[in-house]
Amino acid sequence: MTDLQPLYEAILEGDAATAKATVQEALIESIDPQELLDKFMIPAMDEVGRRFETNEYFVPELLISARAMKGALELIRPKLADKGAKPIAKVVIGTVKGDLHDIGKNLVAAMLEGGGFEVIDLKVDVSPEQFVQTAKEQGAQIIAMSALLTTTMPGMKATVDAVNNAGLHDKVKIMIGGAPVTQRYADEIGADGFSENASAAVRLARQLVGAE
Amino acid sequence: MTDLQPLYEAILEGDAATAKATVQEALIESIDPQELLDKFMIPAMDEVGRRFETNEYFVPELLISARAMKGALELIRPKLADKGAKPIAKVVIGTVKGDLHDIGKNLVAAMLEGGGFEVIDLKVDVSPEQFVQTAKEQGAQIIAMSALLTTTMPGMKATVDAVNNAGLHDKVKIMIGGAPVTQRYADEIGADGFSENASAAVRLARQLVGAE
Amino acid sequence: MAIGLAITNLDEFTYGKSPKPIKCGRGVEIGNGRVIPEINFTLPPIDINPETWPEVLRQYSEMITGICERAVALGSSGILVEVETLPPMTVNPSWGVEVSRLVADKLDYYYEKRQLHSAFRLTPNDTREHQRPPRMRSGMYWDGMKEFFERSGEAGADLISIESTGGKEINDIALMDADVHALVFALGIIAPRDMEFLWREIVDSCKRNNVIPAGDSACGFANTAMVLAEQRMLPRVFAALVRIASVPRSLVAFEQGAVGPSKDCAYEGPYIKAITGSPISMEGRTAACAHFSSVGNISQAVCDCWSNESVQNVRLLSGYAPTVSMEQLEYDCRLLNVASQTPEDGRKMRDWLVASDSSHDPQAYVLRPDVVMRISKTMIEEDTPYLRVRAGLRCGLAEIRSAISANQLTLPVTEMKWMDRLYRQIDSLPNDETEFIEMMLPKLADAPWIPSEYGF
Amino acid sequence: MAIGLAITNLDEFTYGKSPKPIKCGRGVEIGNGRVIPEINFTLPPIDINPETWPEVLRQYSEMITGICERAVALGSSGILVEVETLPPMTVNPSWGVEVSRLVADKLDYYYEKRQLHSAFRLTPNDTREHQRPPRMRSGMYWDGMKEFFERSGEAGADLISIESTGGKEINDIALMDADVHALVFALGIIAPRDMEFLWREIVDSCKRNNVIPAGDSACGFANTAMVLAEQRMLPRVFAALVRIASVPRSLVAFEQGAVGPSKDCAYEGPYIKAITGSPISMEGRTAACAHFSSVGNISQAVCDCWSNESVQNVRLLSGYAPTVSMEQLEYDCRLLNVASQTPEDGRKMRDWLVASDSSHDPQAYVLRPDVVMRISKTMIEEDTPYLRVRAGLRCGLAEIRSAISANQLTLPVTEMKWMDRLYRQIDSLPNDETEFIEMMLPKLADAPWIPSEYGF
Ligand code: B12
Ligand code: B12
Ligand code: SF4
Ligand code: SF4
Ligand SMILES: [Zn+2]
Ligand SMILES: [Zn+2]
Ligand SMILES: [Zn+2]
Repeated sequence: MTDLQPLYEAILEGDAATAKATVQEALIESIDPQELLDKFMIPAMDEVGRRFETNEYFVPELLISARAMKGALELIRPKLADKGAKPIAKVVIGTVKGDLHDIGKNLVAAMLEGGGFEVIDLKVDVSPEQFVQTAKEQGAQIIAMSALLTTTMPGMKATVDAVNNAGLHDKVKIMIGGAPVTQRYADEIGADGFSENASAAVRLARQLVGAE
Repeated sequence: MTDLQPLYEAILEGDAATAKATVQEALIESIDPQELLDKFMIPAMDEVGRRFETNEYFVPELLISARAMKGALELIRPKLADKGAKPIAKVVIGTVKGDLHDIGKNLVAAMLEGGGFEVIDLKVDVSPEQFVQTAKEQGAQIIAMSALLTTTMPGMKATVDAVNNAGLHDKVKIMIGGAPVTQRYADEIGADGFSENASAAVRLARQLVGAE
Repeated sequence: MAIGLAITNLDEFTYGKSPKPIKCGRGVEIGNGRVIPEINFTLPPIDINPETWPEVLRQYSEMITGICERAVALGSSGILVEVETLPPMTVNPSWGVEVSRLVADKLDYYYEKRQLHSAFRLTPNDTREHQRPPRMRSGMYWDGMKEFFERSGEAGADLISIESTGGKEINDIALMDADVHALVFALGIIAPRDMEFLWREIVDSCKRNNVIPAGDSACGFANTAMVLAEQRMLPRVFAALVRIASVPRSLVAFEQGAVGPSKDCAYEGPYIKAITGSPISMEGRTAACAHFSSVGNISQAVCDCWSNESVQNVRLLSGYAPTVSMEQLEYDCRLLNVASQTPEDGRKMRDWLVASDSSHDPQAYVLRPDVVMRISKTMIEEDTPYLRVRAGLRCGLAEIRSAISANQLTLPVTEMKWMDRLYRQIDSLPNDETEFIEMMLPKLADAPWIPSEYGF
Repeated sequence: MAIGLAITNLDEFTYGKSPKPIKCGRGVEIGNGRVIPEINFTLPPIDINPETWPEVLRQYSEMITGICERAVALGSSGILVEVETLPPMTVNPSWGVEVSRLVADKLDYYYEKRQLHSAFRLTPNDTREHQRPPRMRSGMYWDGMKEFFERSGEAGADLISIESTGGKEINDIALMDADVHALVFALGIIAPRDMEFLWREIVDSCKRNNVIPAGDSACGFANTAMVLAEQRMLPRVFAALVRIASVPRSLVAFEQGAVGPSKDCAYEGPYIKAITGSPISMEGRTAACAHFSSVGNISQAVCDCWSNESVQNVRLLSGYAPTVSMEQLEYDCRLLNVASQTPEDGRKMRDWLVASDSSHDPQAYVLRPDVVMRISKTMIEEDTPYLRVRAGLRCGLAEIRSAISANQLTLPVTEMKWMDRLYRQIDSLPNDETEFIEMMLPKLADAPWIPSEYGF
């Protein structure tokens, strides 16, 4: 039987080729894909997350592991029983109107994907209307907005208002972030959550959809 | 006839004794008190104000001149036709609940008095109720509040609310000040005016009662 | 009573080093060679009441966490953290204790997990003047203060300070009128009496609780004058004299058993250090967030801790303001400590700090280490606070006068006439304290104070 | 093309002095012996639209008045004021011109009435990336920028800068993956092409308007990496290499005619100064309000202007934050200028600034004046930006490596493995630029950029 420890290691090290090869071999040997996921792949990503939070890993390592995970996942997803494979929730994310700072937003998006969410990335300079329309069309449970400029922060309030006016706020939670944003500001404009950084953003998203 | 230039000089120099003596002599010689006021005393205080604003005079000089003015004024007031002697308006002033910083408030009070207002000084640590009650009882046109602590600033809002609740805001204008206070804060809580310093406070008060 | 200065050699009067260093808290040494940052912080606009209390605690937690994280990231060798309570926390000491405990616990955490050395200075307010005229030795305010001192151990304090206000009722009047006689009565007669009473209590309480009595600040006296001078409300030369006049008062805390570091906002610190040898905390350009001043660099010349005075927890572009202050203080201390690796170089740095400010303003000039030593010496040759204040004022004004003649100090033209006015007032102070008191009591009969609270 | 360094003697590489000083504005001299403050400021949270416009103007007026008043009160010998516009003000240049004019008029007023010397740096944004992928040489954004440059005289500018972003599309990818090849493509190939295009336009426009072309900042490249490293998202050693890699790009502005002072946030400034001899503006601990960094002191070592980067107009306990920054900068400059009254002493101060930071972080280490000179030299021995970047990276990594061996620099253990990774990537850069381009183009086929905008 294939030794599966290398799958764990490969994801941890961000070695996509080895990760995929190991998964393929295991599938040929008819090993339960659910077991691959639960015993090796998810624990590997958990360890990646831990290392990132304790500053042993940097973003490039995080991203490369996430890519290895994604590659391996694509191979087993068709074989998995439906239950395990469904994303926790759909998130529509973007930077607000006028704001082009997207590094933070990209990290949050990557971490959300790694954390099991389906992410619809509207990229930068997103108007309130675009947020609302996409959330509606895609049946998203979360709208996530990022702003780095104090002059674009009001775009967050505009979006919250648009969500309220569209009668959508009972279906969609709104989370916000970015360097100048604070919990106080979130409260003030009626957003449902704020977090300081990308890891906390995943925890927050889980809380908002009641997954934690 | 008495040379009246010394009256001007005495007020400018804060020499209360000379100021009073000159006024007394002039009154004996039946010089028109209104002329004393308009030609010598008020111009002297105007010059004091100018020197203070241009940093030639400091507070002690301002206060001592104001005292000389007051002494001289007490002598001529009974002889003046009513019209010239009425104060511009009544101001109730104090520091807000919990705040003991009163130097700024004292300066504002002194400048308002020098500027022709009647000032009712409630001193420090004044509750919203006290402001409202005194303003009502005395028929004041202005409530002036000072706060130096960020933790006591909310007392200003409480007082504005109390004035509104008492249905008094159509009769009384509210002005606020103190180092942490801003125009923005004044707007936020519904105060009618804010000023940075004591000289500007007098101009503001005049504006608020339409005297300028 | 001190007979000589603790520091007699100008070469040994420098930053980071004091004759009586202190060990405290979690591995912190003060005055033993290195300057350390003293970081202060306070709430943004918020009402303090039972409803907002959880938010108050959250803010303190946010502030101290940000500070510790930054100190660790910059590899700080140790920090002094001050919490100066806000009045409701002293009136209700349980609140004050809760906030302090929260901060102390965080410091413990960062010491254990991240090896951050730290000490914690707790500064309860002097709330006695919440009553006007103030009652100094009884009543609910004084009871609250006493309770707070007694619970300082429970609160996790390593050091206790206060910015006491006894005598300020008269000092306020003196400032408004630039009246030297009232000033001397406030700072030479009644303030020292209150300091003696108050600091005996504090030192006793500290002994029982194993906390270090650190020192007092003449903030309500001399910094009020400084701020007013900065706003061009008072002549700078008068503010400089108020600073000197505040020294004998602040010294009383040390005579009663305080050991330093004196309070950051006690700009009279250099005098205290010269006289007692205790380490001092100072603030200057890094405290511009709290008040502007004309002593931004010179205030650093002989400091042992270097502080930001106080900053509100507002969001700046990089992060919260207290974290920003932490970074600035740490870099400033790094620079001082690198420069003082040899005594000659340390003195060079000190002298640059001095030279960069001392000619611009008499308030800066009277912080020159040599001037401090000369004025301190004439003061401690006298035996009572009154005579010390008188001697200090005489000497101080003479120093300023000769500095102006020697072109070592420029004074705005508007202040020139004040030199003579102040001289005449100082010159007319009698030799005899009793005579002075008898002269002043009737003049102050209408003032908002209670003479019996000062033993009259 | 430069063949030798403008500064060849380490002793002459110091703060306040540069081989090519500049006179500008209202009696200001830069790089001629004294460091002067460069003060920056921006709006607090506010939407910019026709309705809020009066409030925007009020805020700028409040900020610049507070700054000038404080500079006068402290007796400043001269200040440099920067207005970095916000995007709506560049997209709509009339707004930008109005704000700038307001500031310039205030500076005129304070020059005439209060003898405050000042110069005004105007920094329009690079708004071209408002379109994604960005169009660099046409379209409404580029038109707005060109109009703004052309109206810089009308706006009252004495100097023009920009923080241009050509090539950032690829640099962003490089940062996320810590990918040296993508980094070199961004900073060695496409960014310099855009700089050449852009700065030719700016310099031409400056000539027509009698404004000084000052310089560009690799802020969007290297400061992004710095901020990410400070947040522990990227290895510090990688961020240090990004800084070095940004030098050839920023140099292009000077090759096109810029004369300095380079932008405050261009921490690559020391390289620019060594190579071109132009004065530079720098920022460090005083810019903690804008971003935390590990170069708080060393960044000051060879500066000619000293800046706070940017602070919002928020109220602190003493006054507004821009006024607070003004005070801090002025005191810092006073100290530097007192210390440099003799060349030996100035170098002593410089060396302390350097020593206090350089061993803590590779980003600080590569700002050591001697290291800067060595790396700069290897870079300018090459003829093209690509080869310069490659040479700089090689030399930089070798410097860092030997500093670690010599215990002159400590690196967190978590970064040690990165040394080899980065070495391998740098080592595999081909000699031939065309070969490198051909290698990279297919890899970047899906990236969000338009190759033809860079002449491909
Ligand atoms: C990189 C950068 C740029 C790059 C952007 C590159 C890019 N592709 O994003 C460039 C150079 C293009 C740039 C341009 C500008 N910038 Co810029 N920029 C920065 C800088 C240095 C770092 C931002 C960054 O990427 N941080 C790293 C990321 C990882 O952190 P983050 O974004 O905060 O995200 C984290 C958290 O906030 C959170 N988070 C973020 N989003 C979200 C969303 C949700 C839902 C949640 C839960 C969490 C969350 O998680 C993230 C990961 O932990 C900051 C300085 C600073 N101190 O932050 C200035 C800064 C934001 N920029 C500033 C300015 C002024 C500008 C310009 C206007 C400059 C100019 N005058 O031209 C332009 C504006 C362009 C525009 N229209 O948006 C100012 C803003 C000032 C103000 N008044 O608001 C700053 C603060 C710099 C300063 N100190 O002055 N900038
Ligand atoms: C003097 C002073 C004191 C003295 C007060 C003496 C007195 N009799 O007033 C003493 C020492 C007692 C004191 C005590 C405290 N203080 Co105090 N104090 C100051 C200081 C140094 C100067 C204030 C002052 O008098 N300024 C001079 C006057 C002339 O200016 P002003 O008050 O701003 O007034 C002008 C304008 O604002 C305007 N104005 C004022 N009022 C009004 C009203 C109207 C209607 C208008 C139109 C205009 C206007 O006109 C005035 C003249 O131009 C400030 C520091 C600072 N940077 O301001 C701190 C400061 C206000 N104090 C502070 C603190 C924390 C305290 C204490 C809580 C300290 C403590 N922990 O015990 C206590 C609180 C006591 C209490 N319950 O109020 C903080 C506030 C921090 C915060 N979070 O809010 C400050 C900012 C110091 C600091 N940097 O930390 N303080
Ligand atoms: S100096 Fe400024 S701040 Fe320091 S404490 Fe006094 S008031 Fe209290
Ligand atoms: S460094 Fe910090 S601030 Fe300076 S400008 Fe870049 S972002 Fe733009
Ligand atoms: Zn204080
Ligand atoms: Zn920049
Ligand atoms: Zn900048």
